Amino acid sequence: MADKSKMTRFSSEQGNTIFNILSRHYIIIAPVEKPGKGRFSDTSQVLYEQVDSFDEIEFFKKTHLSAKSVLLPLRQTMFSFRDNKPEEIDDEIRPMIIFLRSCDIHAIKVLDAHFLNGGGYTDFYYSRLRQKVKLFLIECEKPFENCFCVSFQTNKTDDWAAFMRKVKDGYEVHVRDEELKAYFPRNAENVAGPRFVEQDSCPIKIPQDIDASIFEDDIWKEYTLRCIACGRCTVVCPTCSCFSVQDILPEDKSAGERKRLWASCMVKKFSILAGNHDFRIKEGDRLRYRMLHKIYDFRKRQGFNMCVGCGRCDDVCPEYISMFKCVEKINHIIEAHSING
Amino acid sequence: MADKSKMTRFSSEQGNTIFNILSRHYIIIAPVEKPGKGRFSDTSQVLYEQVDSFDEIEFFKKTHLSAKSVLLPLRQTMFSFRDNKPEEIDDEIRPMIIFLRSCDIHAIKVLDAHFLNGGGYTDFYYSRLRQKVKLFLIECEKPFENCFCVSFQTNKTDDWAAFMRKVKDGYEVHVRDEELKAYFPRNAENVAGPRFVEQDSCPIKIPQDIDASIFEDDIWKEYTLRCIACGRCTVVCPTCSCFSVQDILPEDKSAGERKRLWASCMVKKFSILAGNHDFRIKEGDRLRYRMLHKIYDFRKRQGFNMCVGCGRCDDVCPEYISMFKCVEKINHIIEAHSING
Amino acid sequence: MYNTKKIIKNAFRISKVRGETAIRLRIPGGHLEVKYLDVIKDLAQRFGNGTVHLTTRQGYEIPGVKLSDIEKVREFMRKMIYEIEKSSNVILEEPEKGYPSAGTRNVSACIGNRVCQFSNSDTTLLAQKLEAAIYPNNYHLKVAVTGCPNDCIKAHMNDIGIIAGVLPEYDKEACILCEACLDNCKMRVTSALRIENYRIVRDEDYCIKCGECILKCPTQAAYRGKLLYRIIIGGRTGKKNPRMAGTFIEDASEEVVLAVCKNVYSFISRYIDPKPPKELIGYIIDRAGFDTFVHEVIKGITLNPEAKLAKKLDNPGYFYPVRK
Amino acid sequence: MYNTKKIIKNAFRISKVRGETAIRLRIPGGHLEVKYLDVIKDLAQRFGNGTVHLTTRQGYEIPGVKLSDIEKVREFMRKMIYEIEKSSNVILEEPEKGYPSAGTRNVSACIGNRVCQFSNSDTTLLAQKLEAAIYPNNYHLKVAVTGCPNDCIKAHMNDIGIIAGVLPEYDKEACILCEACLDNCKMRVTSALRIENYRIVRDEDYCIKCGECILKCPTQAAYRGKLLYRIIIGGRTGKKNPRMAGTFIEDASEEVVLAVCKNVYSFISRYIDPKPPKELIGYIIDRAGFDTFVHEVIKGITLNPEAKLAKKLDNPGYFYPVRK
Amino acid sequence: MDNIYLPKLVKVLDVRKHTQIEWSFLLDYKVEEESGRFVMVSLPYAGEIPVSISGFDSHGIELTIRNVGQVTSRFFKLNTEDILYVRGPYGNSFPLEKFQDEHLLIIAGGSALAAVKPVIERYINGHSSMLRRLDVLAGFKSPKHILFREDIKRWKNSRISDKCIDIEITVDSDEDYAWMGSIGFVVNFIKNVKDIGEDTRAIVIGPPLMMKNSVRELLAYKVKEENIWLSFERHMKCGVGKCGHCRIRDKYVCIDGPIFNYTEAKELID
Amino acid sequence: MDNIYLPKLVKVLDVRKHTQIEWSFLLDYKVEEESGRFVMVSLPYAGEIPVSISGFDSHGIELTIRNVGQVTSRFFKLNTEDILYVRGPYGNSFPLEKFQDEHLLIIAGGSALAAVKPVIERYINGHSSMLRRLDVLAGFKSPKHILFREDIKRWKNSRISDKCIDIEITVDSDEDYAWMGSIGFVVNFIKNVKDIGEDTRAIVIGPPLMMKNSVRELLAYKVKEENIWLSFERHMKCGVGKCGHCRIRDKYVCIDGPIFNYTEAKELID
Repeated sequence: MADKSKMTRFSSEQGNTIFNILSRHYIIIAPVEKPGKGRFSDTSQVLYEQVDSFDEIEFFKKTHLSAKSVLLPLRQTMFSFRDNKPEEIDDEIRPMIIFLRSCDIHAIKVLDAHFLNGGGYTDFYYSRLRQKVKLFLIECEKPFENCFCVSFQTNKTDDWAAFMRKVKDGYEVHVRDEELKAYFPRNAENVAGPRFVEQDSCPIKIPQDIDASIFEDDIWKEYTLRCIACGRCTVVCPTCSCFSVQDILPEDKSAGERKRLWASCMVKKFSILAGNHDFRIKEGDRLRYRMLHKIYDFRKRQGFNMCVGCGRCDDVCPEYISMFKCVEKINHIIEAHSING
Repeated sequence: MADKSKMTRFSSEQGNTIFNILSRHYIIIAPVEKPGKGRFSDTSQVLYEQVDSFDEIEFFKKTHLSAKSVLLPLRQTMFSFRDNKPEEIDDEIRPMIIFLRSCDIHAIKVLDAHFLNGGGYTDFYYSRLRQKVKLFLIECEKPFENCFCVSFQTNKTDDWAAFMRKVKDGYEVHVRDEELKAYFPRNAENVAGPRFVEQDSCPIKIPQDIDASIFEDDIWKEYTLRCIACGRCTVVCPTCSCFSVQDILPEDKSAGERKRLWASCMVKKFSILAGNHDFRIKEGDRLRYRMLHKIYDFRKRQGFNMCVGCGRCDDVCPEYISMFKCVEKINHIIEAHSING
Repeated sequence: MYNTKKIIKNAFRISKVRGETAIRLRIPGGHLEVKYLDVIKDLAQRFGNGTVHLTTRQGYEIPGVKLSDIEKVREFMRKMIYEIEKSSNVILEEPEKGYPSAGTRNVSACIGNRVCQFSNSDTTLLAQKLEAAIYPNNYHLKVAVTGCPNDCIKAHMNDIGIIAGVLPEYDKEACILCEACLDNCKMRVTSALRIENYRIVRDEDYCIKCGECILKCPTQAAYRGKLLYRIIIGGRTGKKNPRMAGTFIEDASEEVVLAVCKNVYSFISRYIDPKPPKELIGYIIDRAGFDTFVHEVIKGITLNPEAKLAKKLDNPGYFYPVRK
Repeated sequence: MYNTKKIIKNAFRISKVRGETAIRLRIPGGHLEVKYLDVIKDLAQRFGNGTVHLTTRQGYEIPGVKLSDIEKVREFMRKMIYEIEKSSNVILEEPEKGYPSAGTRNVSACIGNRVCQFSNSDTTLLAQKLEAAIYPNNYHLKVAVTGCPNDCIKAHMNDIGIIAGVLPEYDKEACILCEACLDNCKMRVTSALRIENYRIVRDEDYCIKCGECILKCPTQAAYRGKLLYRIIIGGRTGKKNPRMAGTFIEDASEEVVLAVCKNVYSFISRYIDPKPPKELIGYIIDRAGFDTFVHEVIKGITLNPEAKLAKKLDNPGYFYPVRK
Repeated sequence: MDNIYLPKLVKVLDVRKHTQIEWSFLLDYKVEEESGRFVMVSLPYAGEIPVSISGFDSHGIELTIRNVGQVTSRFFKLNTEDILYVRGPYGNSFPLEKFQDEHLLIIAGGSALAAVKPVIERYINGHSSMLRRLDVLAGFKSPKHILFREDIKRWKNSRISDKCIDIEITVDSDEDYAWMGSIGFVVNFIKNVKDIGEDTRAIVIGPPLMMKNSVRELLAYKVKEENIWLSFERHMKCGVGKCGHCRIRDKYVCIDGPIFNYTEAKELID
Repeated sequence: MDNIYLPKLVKVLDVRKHTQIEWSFLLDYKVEEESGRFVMVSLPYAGEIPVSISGFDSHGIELTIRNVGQVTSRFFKLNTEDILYVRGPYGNSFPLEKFQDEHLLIIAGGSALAAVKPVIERYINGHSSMLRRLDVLAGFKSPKHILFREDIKRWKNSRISDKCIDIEITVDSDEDYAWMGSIGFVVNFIKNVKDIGEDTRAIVIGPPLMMKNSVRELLAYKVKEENIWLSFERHMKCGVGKCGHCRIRDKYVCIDGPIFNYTEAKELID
């Protein structure tokens, strides 16, 4: 936990100076509210974007998309086919700072586990980016709608290079990372360290063990009637990381590239084989597949939950399908099964 | 005025018997309310029709059309052209009883004056029917909307063969006509004779003298903007009696007939000459022509007003043009003229 | 969190504002006793944002209602929706759950003959009878009743449009040849009248039964005969082929109108493509064919003698060009 | 007794019931603050028969009001109509006399983007701007605004229909080729999208700017660009030639929409046949010609660069056969 | 009771054609000579119209008819010996006693000349004993519209014998340049009438505007109002003051006219 | 850091055509013989797919490819000496140690036979020393779908020399009446396998339904769950447990499979 005495406070104007220097060395990526950029007309959206000042940052609203696109771009070039020979593209990757809430920092731990070590293979592209990233913690004064980070124990984190809080007319910051310390003033003040949410508005009970009996339950049929397989839950999820691969000729017809693109187990063709055999056609089955991964399957493999309780899937589902409600139903089934079976 | 002691009362059942006998000798024509027969859908209308019982008679509502159509049918055959020779059709004309309010009895006096003596000529067809008619007075307990009979002194009349009043479970009647007395019981009772309206809701001042200056006034231009020349005011008027003449071949192509049909000075072509010269094209001029006839021109010729104050023209005008208001305006003009001029 | 499909089926809308809904109220035929305005106002003030939207189908939409308040809202409006539907003889069996379905939309009607001089019928009353005949039903169907061919309710843009007409009767002996009917029919309608041998002759081939001649006749020589309806079908807007409804049955009686509207549902249920969320009847007829439609819809109906079935369906409109 | 023409001009109706009128209230854009429901209720209870009719143009009609009460009614509703119009920036100069004109009807609008996910604009707001631009005016004109080509307001049956669209922008680098936009456009719209070299290509010739691709895109690779309107003209029902509005200008800006609607009045005033009581614009264009209409209506307007003028006017519909 | 509406069957004795559309019919219908009156003429299915008597003859009356309507077109199919329905005569006649020994100016426009023709004939045939002087001003639309050419020639010839008769025929216009006489509206020729003054008796007959202008001109020449007579043409369906069409204010043209003294006529605003 | 996604350029040494749409490619790509593994094969713009190794050879590996998709169709344009992109091999292999001296029953459906072909070859080439008995049950849709005809002929011939080998080839149907062998689903021929029982080791490979039915039949013959192995085919984009497509519950087919013991496989519900 942050030591109060290590906190620093600076004004908005000072912040501009600090930012200018910092941004010579780091790309700074943080939540920004963009009016008119919402899906529906005349709506705004809170996004992760490169910012040009601290003041631009939206500290108080949950972002719609997570920051995972920084580490796993929606479309990422793997290599080019120049002269028909696969060849990595040597883009210079600049150091980055990402402003994240506790849950989202936990989400990066999930991605790390998967991409850096999972199955004995290291993902070259993820790793290359990840090394350049420093995490700036931002706090949640109270849980947002649909959040259940406490239940998933992602409400708190110590895994950050710096912590920053927006206050009236300025900022409070606690820098831990040695490299970064140089950029910030050192005027130790007696201000509070990061505050973490301590109580979910609706705590979620994470099932301990899930056997195959859950697969037969009618709830998935119900979800088949509700879910429209739009994939938004996976797109906004900070831990969903599936991808497809496509060879794409750029518009200038120069060397083609093999790229990876986000994929979603909720969307058609995810599990389709050439010859059109698909292993999960029904929406309910896809939802089950996603849901169990988040709360059980990943944990079985990696020892901790994939879901970080950020609630973005619930925020975004056009059908108001709720992760919370679904887990509740799974718990009911398990309970009923353990009593009857 | 009716003498109370001459009144007779009988029940509805007795009435049926009386009616049956009476109707062997007389066609009985009286106001009847006909549902669905209104101009607009799902509306009723109170009409003059031959009735089959006293109970059928609507004693309490003003009729839409007056009874003039009995004496001056809408289409009346004048003679036939059998073998190209004009020949009167010798329809037997049965004696008739018409139930009328005081104003409508006065209206018949207007028609009589016009058709029986006007200009030294007697109208054969009118006269033939008129001779067969006996008038039954019905009373108005209070003035109907738009009525102004008191102003025109048509609220009272003594010119009736009998008076009949509908009361609870029966009728009160006073028969004066000697021929008719035989049909009604003689049980002199102490009931009131016909009551007449004594006060108009809006008394109308009838202008005494109208000179040509009125013709130039702008009110007629205003009426041109309002009046749609539909002719309904003249159709419903109990004293309007203009007609056209047409030679019509019946559908069975037997001998053709010369017929007269109601005409209206409010309607196109009324005053048009062959060669299309029309003497009154503007609606306001037509309205003036009609209006002045009712309240002045007829009186000048016949010594009493044509208008009987029944208010049917006001009842029926789709543009809510009001006789009452028009006369009011005329009075204003005359007044202004007598002051200024 | 919320089962949107159930919410929508309950006639609530899923708003663009996350977590919000809009209450939709049916007012069959568009006529409402004002005592309900208190309830509507309370709904908007307690649960909504203090505004209402008057819909083009003559319902109310009360926006800005939290989805989390839906249960309270249902309870709050339970009595009102029960009573309003009851006045159309529709008994909501579980009014505490809100409307049982939303597919079949509020049956709308022009102001009708309670006020309008042109209307040949009490359109609100017929709308209410139709509501009783076809609601609740999950199939998407828009039905509108209009009092005359002026079609102020835009029945032509509905799946089923009912246009009230009147057979003008004519009493030659009351006709004074003023030609008001004739002139008007020529100017405003189809010039269906002519004079022949000093009487008005109405050409049945051209008369659209608007009743204007009756309105114009000063002597009421033209008067109201049978109330007859033109049933038009397949009107709609949309992103593929906006088109006007075309005549299905001319001069139908009220009984036939009600029976046809009921039967349309059995046609829909047999021929609808279950895939797109709500295939409109026009598209179903496109696929199934007009003959099939006619066969299915007039099944078991004895047409009144005046009724004339269209031989083909003409739905004038346009297609947005579709890339092949 | 009563000057019907003035009464009608004051937006009161002449009822079929003798001596009665119906109060007509304008609710531009159809959105109403519920505080006015009290006034409406009082009007109906004090002066009317205790009912209201919700009109298809999103106004209120309060029936059963005595013509003799009209002065009292005007006084009673003075404040409300002043305020409602003021919220559209229309200042009634003599609100105590009621509405100054009735020819230009209530500008109606679908529920719009205050609630509806499909709507590309705040239709009520645009309706209010239009009200400010064109009301009061005695020429008969029906204008409706709809938020997307679904056209729930049935703009196609209005003299002028405004259909809000959005230019979908596309960020290829955010597209994960899920094909949601593609499948949806094919199923529900015009199949204007295709995949070419792993990106979505939108065919401008087919895209109707409904914005559905934006709604469906999970990553918002498709996002909202310019708000563009399609102006359609000449829609109407009626007893001669019911027809749908046809495209006049595609992809117009809001400024152009407002300017065009204003200019339409000068076209009407120059070319209307003064004889029939209210010649609709479609008929005027029939007589004057579409080229004349275009010339008159775009006079003095600088079209936004995207705007495309139709070369000819297509008003699909049908004619009731007219006896020659 | 007499039925005033029942017409009599009358034989056509002769047809005289003045112009394409103006013919005179001599009818076997004897009535007292009262110039200015009219009869109601009809044929089955054609309808009935009022026609001024344009001549009194020992055989019967002459009617001059203009073929402008539904009814009249039927008359133009008639030949000698054919039957017409006639009733009347109706209306008043010119107050000849008022002209006795006075200067009479007759102004006629177009076919209205027919109605005044018996008056002219009367004076042409015996002028010196009856009038101080006779002026006839007759205007027609164009040379081809001129009626009663033979009669007019005869009237003009009578001038040679009687210096106190003046007959002026004018045409409104002469597009064919065939006309050798005066050109212009009749009203413009009033100024040429000799000795016009307050005692001049004037008959004005013709289209409404022509009558209005002529009267104005006459009054300008100080002709007294009570010395001017007009003959009104109105729509009539009965001829006997019942149908109402010809009423003007409290007067019926059919029974109170068609001839009105100007003092009366000036109040008759349609 | 190694980039696991970068393929190597590999030369096509030979192309062997079994059917219209099933060809084998001999690649100049030398790997350790581990039957059951797969490589990721691609061509620029065609995309990358996992392909089981159907043969190990001193020159390289053999891949048998069915021409059913966008990617594969591009391979069918390749000739000897052309270049393919290859990376791998990936995945696990058949647990040959568990078969040592046991009765092994291989049930293969359709082109899945390719993945198990190296196992068969291994035992055909040196059976007596390794197994108690080998049964191969291979089913194809119809006679014209039969793969590896030459190999099968060779395997069948080897039976003559080794009574403990049985090769049964069936077809689902034979519309052309050209087939002299067994007709019916492979599952129906399990009953003909000699000495089937709880100790029988079974490899089941083929379409999902065929695998499911075969396992049910094997269990009915008391074959122990832990003696049954299945090979899974799934959509794969990376082959190294990253792309997520082949995940089933907590397993990735690419790194935890493609071969799963039935005790494990039965829990793997898609």
